[in-house]
Amino acid sequence: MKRLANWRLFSLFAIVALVLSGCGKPYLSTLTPAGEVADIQYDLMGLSTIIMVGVIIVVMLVFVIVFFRFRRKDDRIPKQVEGSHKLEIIWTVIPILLLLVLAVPTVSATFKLADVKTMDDKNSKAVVVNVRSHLYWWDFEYPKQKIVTSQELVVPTDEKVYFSLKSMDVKHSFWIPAVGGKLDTNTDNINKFWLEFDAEKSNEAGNLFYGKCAELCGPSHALMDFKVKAMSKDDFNAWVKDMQSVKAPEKAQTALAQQGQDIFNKSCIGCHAVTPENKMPETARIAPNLSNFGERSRVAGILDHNKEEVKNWIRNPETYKPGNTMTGKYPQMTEDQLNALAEYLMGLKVQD
Amino acid sequence: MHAEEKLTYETWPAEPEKSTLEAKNKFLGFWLFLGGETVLFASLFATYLSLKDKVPNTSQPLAKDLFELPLTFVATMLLLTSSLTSVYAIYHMKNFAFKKMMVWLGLTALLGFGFLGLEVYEFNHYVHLGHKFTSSAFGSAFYTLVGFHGAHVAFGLAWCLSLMFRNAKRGLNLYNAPKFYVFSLYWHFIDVVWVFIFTVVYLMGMVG
Amino acid sequence: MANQQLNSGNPRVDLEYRRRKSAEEMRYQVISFALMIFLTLVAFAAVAAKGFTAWFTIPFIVLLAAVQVVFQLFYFMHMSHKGHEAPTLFLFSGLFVGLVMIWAFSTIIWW
Amino acid sequence: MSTYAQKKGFGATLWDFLTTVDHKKIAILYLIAGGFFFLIGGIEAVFIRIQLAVPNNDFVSAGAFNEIITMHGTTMIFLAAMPLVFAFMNAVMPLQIGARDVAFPYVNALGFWLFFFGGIFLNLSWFLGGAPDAGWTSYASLAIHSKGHGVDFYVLGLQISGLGTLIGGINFLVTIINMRAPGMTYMRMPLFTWTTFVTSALILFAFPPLTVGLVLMMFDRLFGANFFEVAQGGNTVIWEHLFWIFGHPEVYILILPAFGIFSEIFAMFSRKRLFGYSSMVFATVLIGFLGFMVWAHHMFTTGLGPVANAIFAVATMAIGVPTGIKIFNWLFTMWGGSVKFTTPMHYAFAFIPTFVMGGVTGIMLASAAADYQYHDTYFVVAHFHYVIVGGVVLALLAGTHLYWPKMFGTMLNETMGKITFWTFFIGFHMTFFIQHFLGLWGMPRRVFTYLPGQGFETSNMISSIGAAFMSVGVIVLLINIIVTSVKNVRVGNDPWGDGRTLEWSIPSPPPFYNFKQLPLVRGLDAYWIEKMEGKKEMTPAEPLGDIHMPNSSFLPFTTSLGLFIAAFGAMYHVDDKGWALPVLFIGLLVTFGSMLLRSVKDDHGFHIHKEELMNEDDNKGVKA
Ligand code: HEA
Ligand code: HEA
Ligand SMILES: [Cu+2]
Repeated sequence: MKRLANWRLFSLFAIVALVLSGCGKPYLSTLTPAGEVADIQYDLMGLSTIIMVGVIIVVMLVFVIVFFRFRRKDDRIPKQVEGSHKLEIIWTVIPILLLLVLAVPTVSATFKLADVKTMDDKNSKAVVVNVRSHLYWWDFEYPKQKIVTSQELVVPTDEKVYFSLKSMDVKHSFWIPAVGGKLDTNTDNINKFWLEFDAEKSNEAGNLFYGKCAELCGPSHALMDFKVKAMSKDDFNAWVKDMQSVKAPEKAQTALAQQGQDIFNKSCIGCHAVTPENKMPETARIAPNLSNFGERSRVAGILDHNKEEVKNWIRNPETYKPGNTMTGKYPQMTEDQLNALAEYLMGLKVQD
Repeated sequence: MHAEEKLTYETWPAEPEKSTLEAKNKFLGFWLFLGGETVLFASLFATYLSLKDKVPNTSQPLAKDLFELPLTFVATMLLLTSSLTSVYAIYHMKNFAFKKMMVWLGLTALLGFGFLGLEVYEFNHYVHLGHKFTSSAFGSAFYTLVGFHGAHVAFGLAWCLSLMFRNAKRGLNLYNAPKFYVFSLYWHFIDVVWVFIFTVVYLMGMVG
Repeated sequence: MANQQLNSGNPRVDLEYRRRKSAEEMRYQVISFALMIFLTLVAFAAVAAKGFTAWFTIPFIVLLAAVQVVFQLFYFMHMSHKGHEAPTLFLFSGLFVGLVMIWAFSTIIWW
Repeated sequence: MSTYAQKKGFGATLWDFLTTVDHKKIAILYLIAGGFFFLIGGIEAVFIRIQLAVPNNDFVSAGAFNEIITMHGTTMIFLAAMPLVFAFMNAVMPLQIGARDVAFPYVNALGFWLFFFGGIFLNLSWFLGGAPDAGWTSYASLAIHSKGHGVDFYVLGLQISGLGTLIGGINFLVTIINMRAPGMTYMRMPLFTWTTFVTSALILFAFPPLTVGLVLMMFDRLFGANFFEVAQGGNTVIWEHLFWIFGHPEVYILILPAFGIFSEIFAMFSRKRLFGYSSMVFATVLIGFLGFMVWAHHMFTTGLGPVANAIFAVATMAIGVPTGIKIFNWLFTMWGGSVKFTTPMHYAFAFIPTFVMGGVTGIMLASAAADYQYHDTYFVVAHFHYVIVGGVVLALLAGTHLYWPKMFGTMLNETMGKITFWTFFIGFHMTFFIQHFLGLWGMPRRVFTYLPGQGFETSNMISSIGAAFMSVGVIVLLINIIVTSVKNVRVGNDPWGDGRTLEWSIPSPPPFYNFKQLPLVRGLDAYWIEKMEGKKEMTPAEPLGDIHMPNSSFLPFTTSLGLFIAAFGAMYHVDDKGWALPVLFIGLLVTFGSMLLRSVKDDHGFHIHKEELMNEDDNKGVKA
């Protein structure tokens, strides 16, 4: 009876494991790596899993034999053995060897992933992004291109992109699961690392990856998502050009939008910039830059991208992201004002 | 031997601090406690070293602007000497010379008070120079490390005095002998910590 | 009892012997105190004499402090005496943990 | 004077427990208080699982969720697992080494009351404006940023209970070093005593960094200091280091006694001496030692640089070796033995594959470059519940069944015990196995909800159902305790029949002086040796004589109560409440007053005289 329950248990695991290893969305899961960093890490994960499964099998082997052979059947007193040097040497040395097999690639990968020499090289052409994390939103500055965007990171594929990370309030952590491991954005210092976005895999993922905050940072930590648009180098350059060409806020196209722009200029522009230039110092960029808001794929990083959600968000951000820093910083809006604002914001596009 | 036994000069054991099971336990337990205190102070030193001279703006004084040799030197001499006087006290304790022990303990306390007085003066002085507990991370770390030591001295003084008052009439016995001994261990430990404070905080602070 | 090995059967003789021994020890204590004062003086002097580089002075005064602490522990606190095995073990373990921490805080893992 | 062997009213019993300094009664106090906090932490866990059962759930709010996970982690680690471990240490260790009590009975009581008041203080936060919400790790930038008094409750409550743990640790160390029975050399100590010893040493060295960290945070939050205030030159990473220099040894503080309990169980119910005893001891010490050199593996993504990460990664992996030694020694203890599957043995047996799974994911986490992916995901949550629940909690449940007769004189029901085991064990794997995958698929930990369409739904549901199974197991255990306590069938010295160590050679529960005459220990598994020679009892090492016992005292209670009161004063002081400072001083006065009272009053304890002990014998003879 007991034996039966045990077997049922294990077959249950096996089935569950089989069925579910297919889950996990490709643009999100670490098990579908889409770039060099994620690949390195995936290989390490694979190697360690193989070793660990081996260890588990050996233990289970002895375990099962003990279970069947040495149950108490009579009142005999077994021989009191003290130990065995031979055996003990075996189970000391073999694990050491196994760990060495894991330690060597670990150390080499650790150094490889931390190699950011190119970044500090003034003459390099590598793309650098200054990531600044804020309570529940992300600010992305491209210092060489002199532009700023928020919430949606835009990167070229098939080349190393370098990141310089810092937090402006409390500690967060910058993570794009499918593309590579995370690095904390500290309040004290700048952390640096690189990622690479594979063109083919990006295509499969619809050029859109999920990014997340991975360090508890307050009530809305769970909602501090961002999106990554990976595009070919040419598209990226085009995007940069478009962004750079916007010197003044986009003109509103319709009357309603014009109305919205007026409201925006009165109530919102104190925090939100609508030009992509990085004129202000990073500490002054206290709310997401909205220059290309109309081209984004999420409102506030989490809501569907449509006018209704924009209005919902502005009406009461607190219900969507508890503890966010926008709540209460602007006057209550009427339905008409909300319509106007939504119209204006959705029209903010830099790419024609 | 029982703790309550009345003893004389002749029957007083060579190691009164360890002559009953309770005494042995107290002796060992206190040493272990000092092992823990070592880690405690190490944590404070580590914190201090990483926050040394970390101030928000240049108008605030740094270590090299604050510390002065003479004051630290006098404080050091007071505390070092008090370590010796407490050794004398224990010497007399082992010889069953209660009166002499009390005198030396009193001296120890006096020196301790002197040290504490200097520290109060010193802190007050720094505060006037703009080096406050709340003015910078450096300030917080400095006052916490040195203040923790100061609090240990203050606690030691209270301990010493209450031991002296409590036993003034009772004289020495195997119940209180370990208490005196353990107090002296504590006092030496405070001195050990101070040796590192004056070296790491003051002297290294002045070197830069 | 720890003092039993001293028993010669004649309490007076024992006592005399013990007193002499501890008086002698007290002399050592005073000598080590003098040395400690001396080490302190040297440390202060090294800092007062502004001539040395910090690269010399800092290791030097830390070394002096370490020596001085050894005096405190082994003479004033009798750590060299018998019956101090456990205290020694635990004090040094604590010291080890503390030093690892200080080492880590001040080298590889700071910016 | 002889307070034993008398039936007493409820008030008298209560007073007895409030003033007791007897290690066996303190053990019961730890068991009750720790068990109580385990239920609270468990209910919090159930709330977590309800909230996460479906996407976009609003069972609790985002803010409340953070409070719940923080309190779940903090309660489980500091107020449930540690005290329960302490319960068994107190109940069993002095008996195992043949001692009449611990070295400092008074301090033992003080340790308990400090823990208890610290725990109560922490949990009062629920009713006084909100619990701590910065995670059990309380990372500085968020903790300093956190509004209200939640984090203050965390800082002060842990400070008080941490003090209790520290003095408890010192007490155990001295007991083991100084109070072993004649013949009980270090290498004859039962393994549970050894793990108690190493654990206590870890406590001695690991708690001071936590104390310092908490002091710094308290100064920052309550007294205007700037340790973690970056604009003022502060540095938040200091907190991370101090916390983990404590935090990593802490997990070994929990697991080593669990290893100890299992070592006893394997040997007992296989009727074999522990395989490779000396290498087990060596491995225990080595794990303790290495435990202090790996803390930064929790900080791989903090950005310490590749050198530090590489060093700490390799050091961490090294811990797999001594742990493996233990696993195989346990397996080979059973090998060739005569294994009886009692309830404790169920737990011990199930522990092996479960803990190995948790341990090997630990090694995977130690691979720094890969940890950039695992860190702060459900993979880590799965890892540590596999080692903590699959290691520590299984050991505590096993220990409860194993030592219940020794502590209370009656057995828990075996059938119900096995029901608890199976529901808990199945529920456990359901809850946590799937979380490995959730983590790998990109689900971060500490999220109060997740959006639909990310592939997390089914697995979270399975996980939550598992938690329900675990609850059933725990409830069956509670019923078991009630039912068997009511029946109260008394048992003899060695109710399992396979006892090997000294605690099984004396009555259950033992008389308050434990051993009438200290036993003579002639080797490892002292009682087993005598049994094999056909004897029923230990050979005494001393003639029957007077026994010296400590007096009860109410002062441990008041000393701790004072700190409890003072903590409120310190906390509300920042709100400029007029009464705050006076309360602070009154609290401190109570504490220091109690300490002073203790030190000026001579307390020599009392003696049980030889004649009384002999009477005791006669009485027994009559009853039997
Ligand atoms: C009882 C508690 C306990 C125990 C015993 C362990 C044991 C181990 N832990 Fe775990 N750990 C935690 C509790 C525990 N841990 C907790 C609570 C956290 C999270 C804290 C938080 O962030 O909130 C954590 C987090 C944690 C991390 C950080 C992850 C992250 O946040 O990114 C790491 C990384 O290295 C780690 C590693 C290890 C290792 C290597 C062991 C080793 O000791 C395991 C050794 C055991 C084995 C390896 C199995 C048996 C061995 C063999 C059968 C021999 C052969 C084996 C091999 C050759 C591999 N743990
Ligand atoms: C000893 C430590 C310990 C133990 C035993 C547990 C036990 C459990 N833990 Fe947890 N856990 C932690 C330590 C522990 N945990 C820590 C340190 C964290 C990290 C916190 C942080 O991020 O800061 C954590 C976090 C954590 C999370 C992640 C939260 C998040 O990141 O968002 C989850 C989620 O599933 C979880 C679940 C559980 C479950 C289901 C159990 C179960 O095993 C619980 C089983 C117990 C019960 C089910 C008892 C219920 C009792 C009843 C129902 C009876 C009631 C009856 C009466 C009152 C009469 N725990
Ligand atoms: Cu760890």
